[in-house]
Parts: sequence; C-alpha cells; structure tokens
Amino acid sequence: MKKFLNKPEDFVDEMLEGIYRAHPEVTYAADDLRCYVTANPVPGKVGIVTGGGSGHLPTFLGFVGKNMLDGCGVGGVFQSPSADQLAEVTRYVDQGAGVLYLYGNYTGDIMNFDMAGELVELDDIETVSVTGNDDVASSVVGEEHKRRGVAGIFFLYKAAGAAAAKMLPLADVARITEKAKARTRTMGVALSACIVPEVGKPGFEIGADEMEIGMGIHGEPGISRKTLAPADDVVDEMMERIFAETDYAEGDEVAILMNGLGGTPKEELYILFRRVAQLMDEKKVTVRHVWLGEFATSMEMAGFSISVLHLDDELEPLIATAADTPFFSYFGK
Amino acid sequence: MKKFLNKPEDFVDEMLEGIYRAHPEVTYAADDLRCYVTANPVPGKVGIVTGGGSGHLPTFLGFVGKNMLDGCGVGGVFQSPSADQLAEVTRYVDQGAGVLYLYGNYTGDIMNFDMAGELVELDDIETVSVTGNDDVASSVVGEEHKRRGVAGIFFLYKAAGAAAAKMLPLADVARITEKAKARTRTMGVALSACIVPEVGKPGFEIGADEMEIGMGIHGEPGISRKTLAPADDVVDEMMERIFAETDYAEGDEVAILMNGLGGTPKEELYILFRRVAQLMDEKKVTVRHVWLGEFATSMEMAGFSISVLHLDDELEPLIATAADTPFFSYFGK
Amino acid sequence: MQSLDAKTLPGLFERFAARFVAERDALIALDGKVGDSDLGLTMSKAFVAARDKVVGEFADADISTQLKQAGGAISKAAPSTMGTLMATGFLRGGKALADAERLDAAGLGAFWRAYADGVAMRGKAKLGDKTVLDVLDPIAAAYEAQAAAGAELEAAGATAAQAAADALEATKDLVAQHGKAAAFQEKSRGIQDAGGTVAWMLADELAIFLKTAAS
Amino acid sequence: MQSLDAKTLPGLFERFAARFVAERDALIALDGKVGDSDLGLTMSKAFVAARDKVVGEFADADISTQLKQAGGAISKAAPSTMGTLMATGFLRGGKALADAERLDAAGLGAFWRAYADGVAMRGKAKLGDKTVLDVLDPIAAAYEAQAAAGAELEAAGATAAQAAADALEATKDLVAQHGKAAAFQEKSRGIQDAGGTVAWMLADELAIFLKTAAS
Ligand SMILES: Nc1ncnc2c1ncn2[C@@H]1O[C@H](COP(=O)(O)OP(=O)(O)O)[C@@H](O)[C@H]1O
Ligand SMILES: Nc1ncnc2c1ncn2[C@@H]1O[C@H](COP(=O)(O)OP(=O)(O)O)[C@@H](O)[C@H]1O
Ligand SMILES: [Mg+2]
Ligand SMILES: [Mg+2]
Ligand SMILES: [Mg+2]
Ligand SMILES: [Mg+2]
Repeated sequence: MKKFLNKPEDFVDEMLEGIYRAHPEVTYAADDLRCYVTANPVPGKVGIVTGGGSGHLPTFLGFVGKNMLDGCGVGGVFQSPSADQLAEVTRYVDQGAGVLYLYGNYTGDIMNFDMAGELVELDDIETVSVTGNDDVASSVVGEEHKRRGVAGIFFLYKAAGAAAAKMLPLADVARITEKAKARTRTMGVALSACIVPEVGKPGFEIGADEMEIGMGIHGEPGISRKTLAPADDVVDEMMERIFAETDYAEGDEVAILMNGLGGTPKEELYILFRRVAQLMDEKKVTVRHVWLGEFATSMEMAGFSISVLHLDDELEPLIATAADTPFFSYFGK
Repeated sequence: MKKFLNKPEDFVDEMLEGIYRAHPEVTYAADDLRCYVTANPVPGKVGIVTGGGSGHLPTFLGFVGKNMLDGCGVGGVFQSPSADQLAEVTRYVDQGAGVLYLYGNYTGDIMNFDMAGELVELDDIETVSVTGNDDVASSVVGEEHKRRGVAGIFFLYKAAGAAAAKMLPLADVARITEKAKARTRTMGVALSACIVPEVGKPGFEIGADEMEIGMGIHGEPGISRKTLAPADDVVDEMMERIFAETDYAEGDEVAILMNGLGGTPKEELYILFRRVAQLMDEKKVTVRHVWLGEFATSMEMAGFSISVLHLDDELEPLIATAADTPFFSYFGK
Repeated sequence: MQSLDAKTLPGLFERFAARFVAERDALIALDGKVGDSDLGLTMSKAFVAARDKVVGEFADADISTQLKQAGGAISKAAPSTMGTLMATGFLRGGKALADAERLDAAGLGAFWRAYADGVAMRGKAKLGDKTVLDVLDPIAAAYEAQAAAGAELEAAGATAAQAAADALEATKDLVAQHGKAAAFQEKSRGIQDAGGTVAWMLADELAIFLKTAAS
Repeated sequence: MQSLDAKTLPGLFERFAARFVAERDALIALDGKVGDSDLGLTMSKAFVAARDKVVGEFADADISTQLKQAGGAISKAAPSTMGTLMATGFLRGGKALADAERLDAAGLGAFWRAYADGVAMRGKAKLGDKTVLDVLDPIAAAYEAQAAAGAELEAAGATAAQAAADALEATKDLVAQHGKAAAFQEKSRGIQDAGGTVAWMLADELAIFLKTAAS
C-alpha cells in the first residue's frame, strides 16, 4: 500500500487536523474533530447538514461554507458518522429555522441520520431528510429509491445551499432539493480500485486493459467489466444510459459535472467532456454550466463519473449562485 | 497504459477542444488551438504569457484568467510550444504595455521563448523573461539558475498577475516576479511515475515500498530513492532541505502550496500539511496563506510537492489578491 | 434448569471480540464480493469496543445493563450498517431483559426476538430480503422453541447455532434488496449474505460459550 | 572530386526519417536515464516532418532551401530542446550554403560548422558541457580537415562518422551542465549524452548516404 500517512488508524483525525489548520473558516463542535461545522453560521437560516464516510474529498465536508452547507458528520474511511456525532453537528448548526439532512443513499448513513433526527427532536429541532440517489447503474428505473448517491449530490448541495442562503423556509429548501434530486443522473467507470488504509489492498482486481462500469465509490465492484475502449466510446455508452431515462426537449438546459475519482488527470476529463458536449449538441440541449475536476473521489481510484442535472427555471439561478468553501470557490454566473 | 483517450496523438488537441467548450472565458489566437489566450484582455495592462508542455494541468494554461495570466503557448505532452506559437500568443496579448514571459526553467522552453521574443521584437513588442526555478532538489545553492521550475511557479503567477492587474509597468511587474522567484522553494517526492500517452509506459520503475525524492515533473528520476517512511518523516526530510537555504526570523510569514502530482488524494495532502504547519510553528513562522490541491501535476503520478514562499510586505497583498480562472478561483483575503 | 448469571456474561464478550478479530480478513473478503470490504474492520472494532466496555467498565453490572452498554459502545465504535444494526440489537435485547437476574433459554429467546425486531425496525427490512435478519429470526425462533420444549442451555445453543448455519446457507438463494449489495440484483444470488454471516458467528460463539459457562 | 547535387539530397532526409523512426524506443530509453524520455518521440517526429517537407514540397529546390525548410519543419514539429537545436542547426547550416549548387567535403564542413555554431548560440552551451555540441563540433572539424586534405566524400563521411562515435563515447566522462540531466550532477557521469547520440546518428546516416549517393 503506497500512501503518505502515519498510522492508518490516525488517517481521518490527522487529515482533519490539517484541514482545520489550513482553513479557519471551519471548526468543530462538541470537542469532537469529526463534528465539522462552519465557523460562521448565518442567524435564522435553514441549516444544511451532510455526512458520510471519509475518503471522498472534497465530498462531503468540502462543501461546508458560504452559500452551501453548514455542517458535516465525518465518518471513518467509507464509514458513516455516528448518530451522536450527527446530533451534535445538528445542534450547533440549527439557527431556529430547522435543518435539512442531505446525504447519500446508503443504509449505514440513513440509519444514523434517522437516529440523529430522533435525538434532536428532543431538543425541538426540526429535521427533514433528502438522500442523493443519482447513480443510474445501481438500480433500475422504478426502483430509484434504491440507488446509491454519488458525485451528483454536488448539484443538490448547490441548489439547497443557494435556496437556504435566500432564507427560504425548510419546506421550500427541501422541496427544491427533492426536485434537483429527481433531475440528477450519474454514471461512473473505473480503471482501478482504491485502497482503504486499514485494509491495505484494493477492493477489486482489474486487468491491465479492463474498465469497470458502474462501480461504487467505496471500492464496490461494478455492474459490468469490459475491455477499455476509446474515450468517445466510453462516454457514448455511459450517456446512453443517462439519456435512456431523461426526456430532453430541444433548447432544454443542463449542468454537467465531470468528476475525477482521484487518479484520473484533468487532461482526460476534458477529452471526455468534449464528447459529452458533442452528444448534447446532437440533442440540441444547451450545456449551461460545467464543473470539471475532483468532487467525489474514491481515494486514488482511477476513473470518472458524468453527472447531468436537467435544469429548469427555478434550479438554474440556484446552480448559478456564487459559493465559497475551503474546497470549492465559484464566482457565480 | 490505462488512460481515457482516443488516439494518443490527439491527446492535447482534444483536451483543448474540451477546455474551450467548457470555458468561454478563454479562446485561441492565430487559428491555432495551442495559442491559448484570455477572451477578455485588459487594455493598457502588461501582458503575462506562460507556456510549456501539456500534462501538468492546471499548469500552465489553467492560470490564464482574471488577475493572473493572459496567454499560454501549449506544447505537446511535456514538450515546449514552438517559437511561432509563443509569438502569436504574444501578439494577441500585448496591449501596448509590453509582455512578461514567465515560465519554467527548462532548456526547450527557454530557447523557444527566446526565439519568440526575437520574433515579436520585429513587431515592436517589448518582452522580459523570468523563469521559475524553485526546485531545490535540482541543483545546489549557488547554482540556482540551473534549477527546474515546478509547482512554486504558482506563487510567481499570483504575484505577477496581481501586480499587472494594478497596472504597474513591465519593469515593476518583472522586478516583483523576480523577488517572488528568489523567495520560493519547492521539494517533491513521488510514489509512482507517470505515463506519457505516446510512450505508453512509466518513465521510471519504482518498488512497491519505495519513494523517489526530488523527481522531476516529467517522469525524470529523482535524486534519491528510499523506503517509504511515515508521512511526518517524509515532510521532515523535505522541509529540512527547504529550511537549510532560507533564513526565517520569528514572526516571518509564508505562503504554502501543498501540491498533489495527480494520483495522491487530498486526504493525504492534509495529513502532510499538518506536519508542515507543526514545523512552521516550531520556527515561530506564521502560515499566512495555504493552498492545497493539484496545481502542477505530472499526469497521474502519485506524489506531492511542498512549495514555500517567504512573504514580505510587498508580496503579501499581491498573493492575497482575488483571482478567477477556469481552473483556479480565489475570493481573496 | 441451567442458566447464566451476570458474572459470567463478560466472558461471552471476550469470545465475540476474539472471534471477530480472527475473522477480520474473511469478512473483508466476503463483503468485498458485493459490498465495500469493510465488514471485517467494523465488526472487529465493534466487538472489541463492546468487550472493553463490558469487561472493563461493567463487569459487575446487571445483565440488561451489560447488554445495553455493549450496544452503546458498538454504536460509537462502528456506525456502519452492520455496526448500527448490531448496536440497535444489543440495545433492544438488553431492554427486553430489564431486571433479569439470570438468563435461561426463554430469556435468550426474548433477547434474540427483541434483537431481531430492533434490526427489522432500524433497517426497514423484511424476511427474505437477504439481510442479517434472515439469520437473526431463525436464531430467535430456535431459542423460543427450545425454551418451550424445556431444553437445557447447551442443547438450545447448539440447536440455534445449527439453525443459524442453515439460514445462512439459505441466504445464498436470495436476491439482495438492501444495502450496497442491492445494486447487484440477480448477481447477488449464490453469494452468502455478509451480515448474516456475522449473525451466525454470534450464535456460534454463544453456543460454544453456553457449553462451558452454563450451570 | 565527388559532390552531391540538390536532386539527391531528399534521399538523405529519407534516411534520417527512417533511422529515427527505427531508433525511437532506444532514444526514449536513453533519455529516460537522466531526462524525460521524450527524445525518441521528438526526433522521429522532427525528421519525419523534415522528410515530408523536403521530399514532398521542396524536392526540386536548391540545396540551401532544402536544408532551411528542413529546419523550419523541425522547429514546428518538435519544439523540445533537441528539436529546437536541430532546427537551428539546419537553418544556420542551410544559410551557410546559400547559392551552393553542389555539395563537396568543404561544403559539408561549412554546413556542420554553421550547424554547431547555431546550436552553441541557441543553447548557450560550450564544449565539454556534455551536450550535443560535443559531438557536433568533432563532426564539423572532421569534414573541414578532410576537405583540406582533399579527401573524397565517401572517406570524409566515414571519418566524420568515426569522429562522432568517438566523441559520443567521450561524453560518458563528462558531467551534464545543461537541460534536465544537469539536475543529476555527478550521477550523469558514465552515461552517454542523449543529444550527442542523435548527432552521431546524423553523421552515421550521412556517411552511409555518401557511400552510395556521391558521384
Ligand atoms: N436495510 C437493512 N436492514 C437490515 N440489514 C441490512 C440492511 N442493509 C444491509 N443490511 C445487512 O448489512 C450487511 C452489510 O453490512 P455493512 O458491510 O456494514 O454495510 P455497509 O458497509 O454498506 O455500511 C448486509 O450483508 C446485510 O446483511
Ligand atoms: N543548453 C543546451 N545546449 C545544447 N544542448 C543541450 C542543452 N541542453 C540540453 N542539450 C542537449 O539536449 C539533450 C536532451 O534533449 P531533449 O530530450 O530534447 O531535452 P528536453 O526533453 O529536456 O527538452 C541533451 O542530451 C543534450 O545533448
Ligand atoms: Mg461500509
Ligand atoms: Mg522534453
Ligand atoms: Mg460493507
Ligand atoms: Mg528529453
């Protein structure tokens, strides 16, 4: 295992120490490094709390900041934070307007957020949960509620964060987030698996000329394995699955997230994006926003995902809103 | 070779097509995709032109944008752009105030920038060259002019870009850039080599438990190879070499760039930064600015570099200036 | 009829901890097939934490407290799917035994029934969904039936462990409906459920423990 | 005395292109030792471009034009260190032969001298710095000496190629002062200079060419 670390069991806490040291705009609650919160909560605003395992930077904690999220429960590598930790984050974040729980659709996280919600109910804090489930590969149409949440949650963060920054009430923030969720789709492909520090070896083996389509972001194997094809063909295959479940009319607008999983250079992401843009042109769909880089990684996994948000008039200006976090700065459009 | 691409020989141009498609704030001159320029030149401002091989994103072209650079000659993977291309970029960028050539200290680039400067002299465009040479590992004290330019050039871009944005004349922009150069040091270490698409195999072989100290960012082997040590020890060894040639007084300020070379997760960079901050604390030096992420990569190389800029009263506000490019957004301090 | 008292219970948590430390890599591999390879890490952490809590701090507490404290420790140490479910199980199981001074087959039946119900509630799973529940339910049923038949603890434990082993084997024929494995649909068929494997190990260790500790 | 005319010169560029395509991987490996492994790529591209330009567009041009066009093509196709130096060499060498209708040993001496001077100017290198210049200079000197001695082209070519081979061998004893190899200081000793290897290949191909083409 080739990683820069001290002891594997200190991986998460030492990472957090580095983050707090580098970025004074975030801090932690309840004297627990893993209860990650903004240092500048906005009075009266709906709080947004996310959470999940470590190993996906900048997801999840990286989106805590101006016009985005307010707090994040930080789990061990690929582990949920505990219900207690999520409850502590919620208590810190709540400004009297209630809290949106916005996280990926994984059983471990669901159960702990549910338990946290029950705990803070005792403190009269209202919570509503929305779980990202954008991963097309992880379940069929009609069973979307079983789908995993992957990189596309970035769009939900962006929409929810901008909506809350407008001081909308919890119900509206939740409704908008649900809409963004319903209109977001992601497909991913990997060329290598990642190594969990405490495990020390890759989650799956993969041949020198193979790609794994529809893998998870925790080293879960994918839904099919193929010979690595030219970039354009890989994109075509992925986009076909996304197009299959979205109705686009001419002139519709989308936001695209080209997400590197950790080990794939930006150079390749741009080559891949070039093809995505061509396919959108063919459909006469306008690519209104593009983000490209690492948003939800799986440590050093080589691979990428394409997320598409089908915009509408309500979502577009929210997505276009400026934002500033230690991991994501955007001047707005 | 596991990469997402179509034909290796189209790697650079297809990447550029993707970039122009994603970012309308940049465009190209002379009908040549590789003559990369800002779409919004500022009248009367000193132009700043960089250039160098592809494969280092966001370096070099990624820093063309607001308050940073104005143009970039884009070479093939790890290849200099041609003198003709650099001259075309210079002609587009010049706004009557002259042009600063700011690029890494590599023979191929030097010769082509020199030739370009001779060519645009015929158009009455004044140019001054400053070459980044921050890589401590690449030559001894006293022979700094032979050192390679690596990630630390980011600080030079930042200082020069902010100085030019203040509408300072070319001589001042150049003087400030030279000062930033004299006060910047970088050390790097790699865990794996990168693969040049047209070569198809790694530039050096390295054992499963080894690290390569002082490697170059083009797959050049390093100056020493050791058994991979705990993160803190790796940082200590690198910082020792940087400290050895800088005199810090108590209360001095620095800017730190923790740069991932492509295949190293941000999680690890924060663990490494944690140790850098501890060492600065021991010296009672204030870490005023920290950037952490991928700034000068070597494709998918696993590894990182630490760059330190020893600030002074003139450089600090320039480094703190906001900037906005397709690859780097910073709200300023 | 045989029964256990609170003094002996810490020995059971010693067993659990030792078992999951020993099975760490096997569970990692099993979870890797249609999951994220963490089960060995989380279960060894969970039951080491439970042991440290019970043996180190609550060795003299009553049965219900020991079981609930084990649940609390697991919830903090390993908030993964299985960690949270096992925490819920011990918390609910412990609650069901409030005031119990000794534990007989009927008590174990009540414990496992509350355990299984807690898991079903928390995970929103039903029988046949290919989860840990498909092994927990037969364990509870076995202790209940053995208690009704007046069986001794050792025999009840052996029967329940066998029921767990059979139920685990039967999970191979099911298709996963929950958790990371659900993404694999039909491909999850033929693979034994990872969480169910943990439940069987618990029943198995309990049976071995009952052989020696019951009096 | 033997000499070449413009009609035969494209054949030399055919040779150069074929040689560097064949040596692509060997030069990659050589440059990889203390450099960035690109020399095989850049030299094959450079001389394929030179051949395409000279054979495809300037086969009927005069000697000076052919050589200068080769330089221009290389400069565009491969602006690496060696690409730029070789471009400069052909541009300067071609200029030195302005109006030449045929090429004899003296002409080749003038060509290589201008070539080496151009490289020294552009690269700011001096003899002994372990660069391509340490092989180019002996090539120029050999043609000059052979011309002075009245040697035929074939003999002059063979002598120059041998001088290049010897000079290349001698680069092993030097320590790199320029380019990526300079970072390796003393460690560059013992390794033959990559750029010098290219110069020797040029001299070698020229010698073979002269054997058959000179008349
Ligand atoms: N909703 C659920 N209800 C009950 N058990 C579940 C549920 N989802 C998953 N499981 C069980 O959890 C096991 C996986 O546990 P674990 O590795 O901890 O999951 P994860 O790593 O995804 O958090 C499965 O084999 C299954 O037995
Ligand atoms: N300043 C210089 N002057 C002359 N020759 C040089 C100089 N620097 C390097 N060289 C030659 O260039 C060779 C390396 O060429 P190349 O691989 O093209 O360099 P790079 O890849 O660094 O651009 C060296 O072996 C040496 O012969
Ligand atoms: Mg897990
Ligand atoms: Mg090169
Ligand atoms: Mg798991
Ligand atoms: Mg080279």
